[in-house]
Amino acid sequence: MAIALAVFSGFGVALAAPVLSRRLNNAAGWVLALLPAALTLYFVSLLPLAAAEQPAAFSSSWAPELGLFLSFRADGLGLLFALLISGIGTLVIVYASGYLKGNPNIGRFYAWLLTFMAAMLGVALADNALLLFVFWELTSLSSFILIGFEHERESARAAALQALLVTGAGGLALLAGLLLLGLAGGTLELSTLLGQGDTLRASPYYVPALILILLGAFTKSAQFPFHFWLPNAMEAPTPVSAYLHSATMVKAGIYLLARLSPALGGTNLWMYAVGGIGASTMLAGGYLALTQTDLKRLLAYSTVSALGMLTLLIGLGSQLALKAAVVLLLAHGLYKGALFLVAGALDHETGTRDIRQLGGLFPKMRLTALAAGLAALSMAGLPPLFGFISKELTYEAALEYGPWLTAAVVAAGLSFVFVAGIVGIGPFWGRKTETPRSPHEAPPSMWLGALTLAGLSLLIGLFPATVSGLLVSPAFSAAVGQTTSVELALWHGVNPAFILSVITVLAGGGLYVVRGPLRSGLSRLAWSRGPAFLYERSLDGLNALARGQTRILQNGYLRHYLFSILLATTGLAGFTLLTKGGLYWPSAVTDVRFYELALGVLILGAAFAATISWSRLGAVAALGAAGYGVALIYLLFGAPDLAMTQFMIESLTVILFVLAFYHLPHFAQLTPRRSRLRDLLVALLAGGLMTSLVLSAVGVQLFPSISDYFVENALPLAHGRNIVNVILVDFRGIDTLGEITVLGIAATGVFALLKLRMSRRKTGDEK
Amino acid sequence: MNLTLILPITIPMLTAILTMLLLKSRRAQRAVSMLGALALFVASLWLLADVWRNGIQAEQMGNWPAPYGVTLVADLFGAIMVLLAGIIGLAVAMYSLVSIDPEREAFGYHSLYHFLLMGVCGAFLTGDLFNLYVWFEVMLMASFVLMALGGERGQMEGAIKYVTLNLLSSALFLSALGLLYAMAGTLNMADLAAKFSSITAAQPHGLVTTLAMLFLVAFGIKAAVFPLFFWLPASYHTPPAAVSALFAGLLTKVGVYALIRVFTLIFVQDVGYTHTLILVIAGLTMVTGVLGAVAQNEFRRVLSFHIVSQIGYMIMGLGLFTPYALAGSVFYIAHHIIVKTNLFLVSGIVERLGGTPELKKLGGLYQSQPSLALLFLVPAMSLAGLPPLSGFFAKLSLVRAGLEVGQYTIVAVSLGVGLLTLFSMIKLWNEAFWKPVPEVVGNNSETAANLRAWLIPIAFLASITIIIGGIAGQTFALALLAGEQLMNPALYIQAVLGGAP
Amino acid sequence: MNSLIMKTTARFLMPFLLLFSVFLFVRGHNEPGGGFTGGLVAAAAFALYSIAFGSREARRVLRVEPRHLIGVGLLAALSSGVVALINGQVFLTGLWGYIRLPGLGRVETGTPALFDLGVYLVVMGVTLAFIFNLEEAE
Amino acid sequence: MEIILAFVIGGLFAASIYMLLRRSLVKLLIGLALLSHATNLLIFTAAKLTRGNPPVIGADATALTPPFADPLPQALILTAIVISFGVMAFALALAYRVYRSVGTDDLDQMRGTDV
Repeated sequence: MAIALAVFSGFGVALAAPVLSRRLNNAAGWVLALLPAALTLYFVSLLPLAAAEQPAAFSSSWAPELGLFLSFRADGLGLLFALLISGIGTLVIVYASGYLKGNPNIGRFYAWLLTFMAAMLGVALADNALLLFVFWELTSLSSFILIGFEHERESARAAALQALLVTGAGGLALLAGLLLLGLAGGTLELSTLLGQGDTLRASPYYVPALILILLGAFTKSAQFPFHFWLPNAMEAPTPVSAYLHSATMVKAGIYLLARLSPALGGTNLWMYAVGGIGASTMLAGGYLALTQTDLKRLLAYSTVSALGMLTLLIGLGSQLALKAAVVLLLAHGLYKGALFLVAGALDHETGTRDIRQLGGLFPKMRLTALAAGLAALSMAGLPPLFGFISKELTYEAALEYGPWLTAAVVAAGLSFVFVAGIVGIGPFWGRKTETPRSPHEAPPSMWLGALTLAGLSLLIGLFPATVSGLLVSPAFSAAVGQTTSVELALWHGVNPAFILSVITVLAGGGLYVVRGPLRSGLSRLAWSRGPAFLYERSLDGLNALARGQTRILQNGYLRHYLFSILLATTGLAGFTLLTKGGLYWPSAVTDVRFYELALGVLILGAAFAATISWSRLGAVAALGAAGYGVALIYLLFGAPDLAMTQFMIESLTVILFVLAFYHLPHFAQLTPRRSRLRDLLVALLAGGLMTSLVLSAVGVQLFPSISDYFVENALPLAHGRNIVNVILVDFRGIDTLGEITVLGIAATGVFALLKLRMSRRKTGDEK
Repeated sequence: MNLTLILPITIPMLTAILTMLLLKSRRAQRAVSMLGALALFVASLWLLADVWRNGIQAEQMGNWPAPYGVTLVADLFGAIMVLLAGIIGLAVAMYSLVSIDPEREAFGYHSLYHFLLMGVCGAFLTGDLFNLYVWFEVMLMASFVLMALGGERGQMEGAIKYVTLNLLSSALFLSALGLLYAMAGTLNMADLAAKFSSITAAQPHGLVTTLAMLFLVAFGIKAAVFPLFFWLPASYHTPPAAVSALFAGLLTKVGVYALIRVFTLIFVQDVGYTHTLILVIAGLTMVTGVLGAVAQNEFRRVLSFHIVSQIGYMIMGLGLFTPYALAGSVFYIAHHIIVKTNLFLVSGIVERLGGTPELKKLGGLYQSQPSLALLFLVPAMSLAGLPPLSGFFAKLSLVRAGLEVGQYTIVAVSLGVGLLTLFSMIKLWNEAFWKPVPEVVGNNSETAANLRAWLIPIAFLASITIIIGGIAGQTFALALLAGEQLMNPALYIQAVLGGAP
Repeated sequence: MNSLIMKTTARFLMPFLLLFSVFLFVRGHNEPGGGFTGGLVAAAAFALYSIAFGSREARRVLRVEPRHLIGVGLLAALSSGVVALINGQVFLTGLWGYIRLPGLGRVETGTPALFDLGVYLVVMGVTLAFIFNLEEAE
Repeated sequence: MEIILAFVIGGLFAASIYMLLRRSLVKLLIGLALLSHATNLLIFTAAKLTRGNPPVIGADATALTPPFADPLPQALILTAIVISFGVMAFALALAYRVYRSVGTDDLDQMRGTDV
């Protein structure tokens, strides 16, 4: 129960956040941060349970018929994520209170940030695949709102839409994939599914389910070729970038891969798809980072690269690789979060994020510089920081897979070092430059987070045992699907990984030194037709397709609409009639008498005359003649009531037509001959269909009519001799009730149409 | 005697007659209208409770035994639909009180409104095919007048298409009905089902299948499926928002209801043919509808085209033809009615505030109207299928049903269309809410303070979509029961005709 | 259409038509006729009058507004169903009894007759509403 | 006779549909009126014809003697006729108002709400 409460508490507090923010002003951030802080402590308290393989869990039904249960489970992997989410969440909320100080919408900001946090906790802790999906989508939505926080800028709106569409598309694939997984495994409870890896991998659903799930994970975690939304998402305020787009949400995909790897991993498909995409992403992100000049975009690309590296490691799937992945996850969250916060502080204080305009700020912003330096050292993988441990492990894992993969990982490492230099050293050292705002140290709320995260990088680096037992081991066990313990150490001796590390730092440093020329050189190679371009194009294409289709279909011509309906009718019914053997020839029919034949000819002639008449009154007269002819048919074939009604109504209709035509224009020949012929063809087709249907229906009587009942009971039970009238007012009185209602409504309508004049001033509601 | 079946017809009828007679007194009309809507809502709740507790309810009108008289019958599906009519009737009646101008009221707005509800409820409750035609006509006639009431040019242009195409549909329906009677000699739906099941289960009868096609087209026009939907986008955005909302919520769904009813009860002899066709139509309807929405640049036009697209989802469950799939359809219909009506109600406020329906000229509402923005976001995201709102469960159940029977194409289409739905909802959001107010603002825009009362029905409906999602377990269980009833016509037949199940 | 012949015909025919309509209505349950045709004939009587003398004059002769005819007619039809409900029967169940009418003696009648009367009034009112309003359209 | 009427019905439908497809609103109205004739006659014919002999029990009889015409379709048609009368009257009023507010009866000029 407590664990469900922990997840949902964020939603509750989110609702209160706007009010709280209005009441407490600047202190609101500090107060609201108490929630994630408390959650952090709570999750820490759950760690021993997870380490003892007895994770806290809770389950309740939500929509059992749909396979959706409200079940949560806090195992090592989930807790590792939950701690990142709540821990960094605490710092980010405090940070936001400084960053967005004075912003009138800060209340909403807190609300959505907390919503996001709760949703993200849900992703990490859900034990039901659909429940996980529910939270997954909520993170997409809150990310959308947060990216578009400065929604008056068009670029922010476009970026928000892009992020939502890309992750939303992946989300839909994920939903299908999870459902297929459920079909394959017979349950949607993750902890059960994870135990059935062999069944799942043997299922015919395995391949489609895996591909769909991977699509979901890759879009969320900004894997190549879906990575482009992430740099654009830097339109969001920096606390959001730090929190969602570096430390937590983008790792949801990674989390999902790690979570499912015991169930779905271990196949060649897994290894090549996950590993391949991961490697491409790692390299593409690392390369693109080299060319950036905007601090946040630079960090975003390097985040893409790191996400790729994580994916690669999970794809490789060896024990060592998964261990490296878990460690990198934590290390990256710490240093990248810190660097983003630093970037925000710089932006906030100097008014620019352009790295070419930043330099020599150390004297003004010592604490920020300290945080930046530590985080950058960790990112560059220098001892004694946590990043170093992570990098060693990664290299060791890569070395198992031969020189090519090692080279790729080292290349990404170079880019890390480069980025670390640009963010951690560039702005603070060297020549002091002019900036739009005169800088001074950021307020405590804004350096506290960065310094804490950077400090943790150092602390864990120095004392890795603090996390290895309680945090890393359980998470690692969950990812490999068996209980294993991990020992982390700073110093592994001079091994190949260490040598590679040294090479990386030196070469990366070299790149940093020549950063200016390098950037201009690379930007000449810039690739303008990438996936982002494709996204734009497909959006344009979609809009063009939509407009084109709608112009053709919904063209405003009533005739065309009628055409389409008539063709559908004749097509469907005609085709069925012919292919399904519905055609019959009437056998038992009444004979024909001459006057009846003449009457038939008269009706047809009148109908024909109505269609070709040049004058309105002529047409109405012909119409009336056809109606009287029909009335005569009724009279001849035993329906005097019908005949009488038809006769009266026909007369009244003619009067109404005449009255109305008095106000209407004369007939006009508006269509050319060709379209008249086409119309005639359609009309004859439809008429022919009706004729054949009537003939067939007359030919087939499957069951006797229920009419005998009315004939027998009209007099004794309903006290009437005119059976038609008895049916109307008694047997089927409710039909008649409806019918006179129709008449009453029609009268209201005629009255309103002819008499109502709207006054012009009240047009706000109408078009 | 069982009052629950007849009240949803007689209450709106009495209300309509009274408001018609009280036309001269605006206050009395409004009071009667509100009371009537409230009473209908209560009666519809009572009906659902009755059916839920006691199974399918049937009542022979005039005490003439089925199949000779007209039977009113409510299975869970029918009762759910009536409840939805009750909910929408209440919400839109509230909204009408604040938004409809006195001129329209003086010319019978309230009376027409309740006649429409009467027709809708009648259609949901009747167990007789010809009686269904009559209720269709009641509903249509009322909708014709409501559509045209006011006589604005746009209304007229929309109404002429709406009226013509719907009359064609009625003529088709009536013809199909006549032919069916000629063959089967009965009009009672349970009787038809019983008769058809007894002779054509082994070998489908070609003419019956042909007639099924006629019904498919006739109801398809009313339900606005591809390629018969054109009247809807041409007209739904033209009358006042309250009318649009009522139509958007209820009218096409009566067509869908009729399709589901006859294609689960009567025309089930050649499922491989008819229902596969329905599935194809469902897919095409989804795609053309959503593309139509993407192409629009006015608030209500976007919403109108989305109705078409979502009709596809409702039909999809019918095409898949499993209890689970039909449960999905029922759930989708319920969800859609609530959410779509709500969005149209929101559109009314947006157009009032902005003074224009054109997205290009709207903007700034997130800043100026945060509560309205939230009340838009809830139904919009629900429509797009975002969890944990009702739309998610609707989509989830259909997708799951499709996967279970291996219809991957339609599942893929439905998911893709879901994304496009999200896309165009975000378009509305971006343009009307997020975008800064454009330079040129309509001069007849109103102040927000006058519109406070407009938010009440909107909040009412928004809370329902949240609740449906929150208690998805219960609501879906109900839908599943309804789906199982639909897939087991014997229950319906027994309730109407009596005899052993 | 303001010819003298027309006016004379209308004035002459009207009572006969009205009488005929009542005749049709009354016998409708047993012989061809009934509320529909009766109502239509009654409406035709006024329609003729209206064409001859104008709708204003016809409305004056009619005395009641067509809308009220419709409303009352609908109410009558509805109440014939509700009577059954009040008696604990199913909606629209026919209830029969005898009433004593001066000159006619014991006459069998029942709620279906009330229903048919409603039909009569609605059909008449509606038709007149159509005619009057169309005539008055400018 | 059913065979003859089947062709009459087909002809009525064809004539009606041809008129519905015209651009002129006034012709469309004629088409709608023809449509209801066609439909009613279809129901009447499909249910098979009986010459003479209306379903009315004579004043001195207690039951109908066959052959007699099927009363049920007659009741249905009567309902349909009356409904289509109401619809027709409404359509005429609508046409009047359309012409008044749009200024033409050319349906091709009434595309403003679609495009």
